[in-house]
Amino acid sequence: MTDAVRIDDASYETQRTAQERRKLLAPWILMLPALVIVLVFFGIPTVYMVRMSFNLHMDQRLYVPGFTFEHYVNLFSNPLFTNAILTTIKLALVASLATVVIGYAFALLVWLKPARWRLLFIGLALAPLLISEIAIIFGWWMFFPKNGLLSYGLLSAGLIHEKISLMYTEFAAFVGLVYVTLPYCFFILLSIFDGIDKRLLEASADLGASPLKTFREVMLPLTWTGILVAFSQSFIWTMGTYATPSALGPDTLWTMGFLIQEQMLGKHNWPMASALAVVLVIGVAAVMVVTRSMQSERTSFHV
Amino acid sequence: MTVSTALELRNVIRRFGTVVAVNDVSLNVSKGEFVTLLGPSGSGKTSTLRLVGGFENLDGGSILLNGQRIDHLPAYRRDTATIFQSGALFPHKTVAENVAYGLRMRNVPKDAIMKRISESLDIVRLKGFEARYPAQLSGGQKQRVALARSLAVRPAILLFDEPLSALDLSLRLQLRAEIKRLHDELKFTAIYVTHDQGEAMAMSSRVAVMNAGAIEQIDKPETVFHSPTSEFVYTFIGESCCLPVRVTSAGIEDKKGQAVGLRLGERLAEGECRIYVRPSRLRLISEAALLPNQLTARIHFIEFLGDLYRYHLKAGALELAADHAGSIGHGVGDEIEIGWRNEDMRVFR
Amino acid sequence: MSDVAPRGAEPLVLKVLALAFTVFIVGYILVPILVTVAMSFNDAAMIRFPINVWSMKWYADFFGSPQWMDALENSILIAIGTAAISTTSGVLCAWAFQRFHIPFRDMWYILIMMPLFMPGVVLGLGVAIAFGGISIGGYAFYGSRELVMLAHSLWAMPLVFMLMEATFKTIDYRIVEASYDLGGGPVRTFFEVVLPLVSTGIVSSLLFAFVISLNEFVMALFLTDRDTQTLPVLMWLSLRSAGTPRLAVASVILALTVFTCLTVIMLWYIRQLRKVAR
Amino acid sequence: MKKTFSLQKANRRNFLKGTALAVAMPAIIGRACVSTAKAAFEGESLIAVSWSGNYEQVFRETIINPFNAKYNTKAETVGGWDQIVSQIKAAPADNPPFDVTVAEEYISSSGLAENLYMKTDRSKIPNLEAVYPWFYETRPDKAKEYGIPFGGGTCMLLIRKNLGIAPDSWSLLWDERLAGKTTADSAAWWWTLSVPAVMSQLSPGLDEMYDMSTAEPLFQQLDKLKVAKWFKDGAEQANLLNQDEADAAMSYSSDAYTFMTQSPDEYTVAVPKEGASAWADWYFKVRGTKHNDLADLFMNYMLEKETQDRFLSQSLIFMARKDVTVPAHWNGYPKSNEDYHKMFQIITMDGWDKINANYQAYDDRMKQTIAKTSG
Repeated sequence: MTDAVRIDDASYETQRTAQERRKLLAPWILMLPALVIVLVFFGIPTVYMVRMSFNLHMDQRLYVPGFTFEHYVNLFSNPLFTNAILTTIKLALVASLATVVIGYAFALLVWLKPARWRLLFIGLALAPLLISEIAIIFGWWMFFPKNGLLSYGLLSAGLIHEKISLMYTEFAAFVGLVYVTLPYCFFILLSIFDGIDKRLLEASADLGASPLKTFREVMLPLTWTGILVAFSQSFIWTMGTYATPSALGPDTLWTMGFLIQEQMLGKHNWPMASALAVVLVIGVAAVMVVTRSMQSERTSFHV
Repeated sequence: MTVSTALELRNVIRRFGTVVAVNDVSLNVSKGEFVTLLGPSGSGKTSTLRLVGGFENLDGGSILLNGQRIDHLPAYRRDTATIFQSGALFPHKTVAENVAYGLRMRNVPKDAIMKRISESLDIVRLKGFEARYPAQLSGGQKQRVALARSLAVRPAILLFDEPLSALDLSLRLQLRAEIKRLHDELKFTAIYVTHDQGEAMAMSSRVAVMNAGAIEQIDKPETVFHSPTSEFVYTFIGESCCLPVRVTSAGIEDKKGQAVGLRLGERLAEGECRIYVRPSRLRLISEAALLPNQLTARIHFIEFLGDLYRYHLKAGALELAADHAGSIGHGVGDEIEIGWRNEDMRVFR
Repeated sequence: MSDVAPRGAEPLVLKVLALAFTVFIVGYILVPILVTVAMSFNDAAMIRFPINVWSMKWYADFFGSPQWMDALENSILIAIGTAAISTTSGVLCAWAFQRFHIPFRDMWYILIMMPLFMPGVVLGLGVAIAFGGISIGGYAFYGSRELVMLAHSLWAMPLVFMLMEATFKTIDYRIVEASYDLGGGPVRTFFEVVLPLVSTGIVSSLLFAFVISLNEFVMALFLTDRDTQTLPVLMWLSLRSAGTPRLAVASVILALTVFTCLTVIMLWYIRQLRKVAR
Repeated sequence: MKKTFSLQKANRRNFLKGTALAVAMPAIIGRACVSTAKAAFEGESLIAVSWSGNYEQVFRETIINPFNAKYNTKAETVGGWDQIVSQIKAAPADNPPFDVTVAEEYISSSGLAENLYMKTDRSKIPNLEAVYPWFYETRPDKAKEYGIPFGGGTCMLLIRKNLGIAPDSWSLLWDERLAGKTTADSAAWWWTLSVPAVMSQLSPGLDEMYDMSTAEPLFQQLDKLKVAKWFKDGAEQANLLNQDEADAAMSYSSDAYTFMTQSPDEYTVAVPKEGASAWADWYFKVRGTKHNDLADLFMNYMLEKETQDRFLSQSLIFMARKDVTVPAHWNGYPKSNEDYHKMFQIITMDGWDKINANYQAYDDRMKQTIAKTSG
């Protein structure tokens, strides 16, 4: 081949810088479509919304351009809104807790069952994700009330003698909410379980630990971060959902999502609705930041 | 630089944070040469290989392949081919598709690809496996496909990244011989990374022993084995016993300051030093008496290794082991004489 | 000796518990689905149990109504578009996160995930106000299916991104390196090696995006016009007045659309699995 | 394939619009000439928003379909309610989501404040001559030039038949026999609030509703209700009744009509003797509509006697025309302009202006009532 090596430093440099520029640019080119969607179709409307939350609301108009903190002041002084914030957090907390418990048991069950059941269970867990929220509400609507399937079934079976109703109770709202968030929780936890060596259980049993003790001493510590992540995911999710609790729950279950909808559409008060949305989104972002930091801890723990 | 140089590393540096993984490494690989990078984990051998392959960025120095600078090129524009530890076959492609992959990327015409697939599979003795998926192959077969895949593109240099370490012993030996045979036949240029000195000795034209990111010694396997230039190389290649001693005017003491029955043929300078001997080169009892270096030690315990017995011995604070074919007629607790030749001993300060 | 007895008893208790839980969870998930399916065959106009006369009347009603059929067609078209847009953008973005060092990584991550947690009414109105008046090359954006697809992608894309970020972590990176090593450039490697390796993730992403779009109704309400109104929008509007079994039929049709896709994908996946696995 | 089809549709529509403008000029100037109008608007589309639910269905069957048959047009209707104003506002000014919208006083008021509607050229709607003056008498001047009155709806009292209680007074909602078995609207709470205002004869019309201080006693009256559950929309109301969760309801004309027709033996419905609060259904052209002339034609058609008769035959609302044929199911249909005044108390647009000035305070107070009255 070549007898002497010739290194053309200038051409090497240009090639190298071109290569490095390509390397620096590549991630941004890949991210471009997603960033366009987020920045343009989320960023701009968000800026509009933030701006909207400072507008005035008067004269029967949806909004009047102006600048006021009135809506934020109202948001944190009017008991209706402060209570709604508390209700939303409380509802999200309890529902996420229930979701995590059920989701954990479900994921554990699927993990322990032989593989041939697995696909079936996963299909089952996907169902609530795949069905429209309207259809889910509608389904529970026909199940809980006096002329619903539950009451009819129990009556036909002779277990009760008068029609019963669980409709429009906090219980019904929880049942609906958990139904909607369960799949997210389930899949997060299942992926955590899948990372655990099943032989650990045998090892623990071999060492004489009862199943309960094995659970407490082995399973719980191993899945703890997964539980936290699943919990915060459900929490974020339930914060924003409003249709299900409002359709199934009692009259006084006023959540932030419900009030946003009501202010925006029913009361034609866009600035107030925007202020509520801004606060909701900030809350969600805060939870996400915490979740994110927990997730990175988890990965570093695993590696 | 000569005509036959295939790969040249010049003062190559690679850092990970504050750790210097590759520290000023320079290396020439001639065409057709099989150079092994040998070293413990963390010695920088894999990093060096990945720098050549283009999977890591250089922090200093340069890399030349066939006289052209390549260190700025991405992996896919370098004429190198790596055989990965796990084989790294494409699981969704058949054996034939795996082998064809690199050729397709180089836009080789279709009929030429077909020809080369069959050639390459022939070479690694996997004819008839074309339609199988990697999941249907054994570990050894996977590695052979990986080899065929890399050979098919006829790279300027083949890079082996501990390709046998995931296999069991007998398979490892078998494949090792196979690679050796292929190299003899095809005369490809290769860098081979391993921590297994057996592999290094058996296959290499030259062995580069790496430690802490730098090449300690590079030479023919025999030279590296027989004439290690550093304490690290000596201890890393082959088995050795270390006798840490202090030489005083009165004689030789162990670390605790107790005199030990060590009699050396050559006089050592006073002060602390470490004397190394290999268990296979030690002679016991009667054989020992004729040799210039002798030590009286007590048998601590005895291991049976099949062909040999290994005697673990203690003399004061010194510990060493000696191999002997057959029994010597002494048991645990007995004091015996050990001896060795001058050329079988190394002293490092 | 003493620890033998509890060891024998506890698994039995656990077995019973596991069985009870299985029954519970299967029942829980299936109840609203079965109730809806049953109700869709109710002949009466009212939704209550018991169902005295069974018929396909409301199915005939649904398929006979051009309004509902158009809406179904719109829904499917928009869902396909959303799936395409959000899967492409989400997958590329997740790959960038996996493959490259990105400055302010967490900030971008949160930014990309944020829309997923925005109430639909806020997103819908926001997008409508911000983009309603814009037309590109004489083609009005407002009311176009494309705008709804993009709006739905605000929910679907983060989900795809999240899913794919996790999926990309599972691939053996050396296989990707092997492709580079054999001369496959980034683009060819991505299509020939990376995508096939994460095909399950891609298919799940497509499905999720499709489903999210198919079921979404609040954003669509603000962004569709006469020609592009979707099925859930119609359902939502009719749910606000008296509910009839037609709603149940619409729910069943929506769910059937999803399950058909799912079945096709499952079959494909199982075939794929047979091919690659031992 | 579908895609190209819809593109063709759009092109054809534009093409037709062009030709319609060119060919139909004389027809529009001449107006009311049916045969030319038929040619002029052939294939043109028009979207009218009607109330969601049964009203929408009746609207489609008795107005939209015959209209299309007569003029060969492609008019459609979609249901709407509280999102109407926001929907128009959010859409670009020159491309509204629909061309004609229904509006009662609240939607009229907030839509007019936002300039979302177009004035009506009375000369293009000759049928306005046959309309009860009541509709205009209950409107402020600022609104009279906009839209046309089509009819109106009213609050009604609905009671399950087997209880044997006739729905003859609003006070029944507070009756011990119905304690814990009633339901009323908590979303459009102003109708609920109007019930005690109708019952009290303290001030003319519903005037006591319009000031927080005079409304307080009305709220206190509501505090004494014993509801099974408040409803937020028609579907919830229907579900509460269908599921036996409630036996009596403060209902609305079109919902009540649905219950009556779907289960004629189950409920009895009436406007109680005190009269009832009511709203007028006006139809507005939406700003920026591209189907201006067709919308005029459509609005005039809505006021034709046959149209009004057809609609009335399938509903419980009251119509705008004086000369309609009253169906048998409508007991006590008002016969004169005075009857309209006596029977129906409108929450007026002026009233709405006052309520809206204090909306949040009303809403807060109503939420207190809801909190007090639910379990």
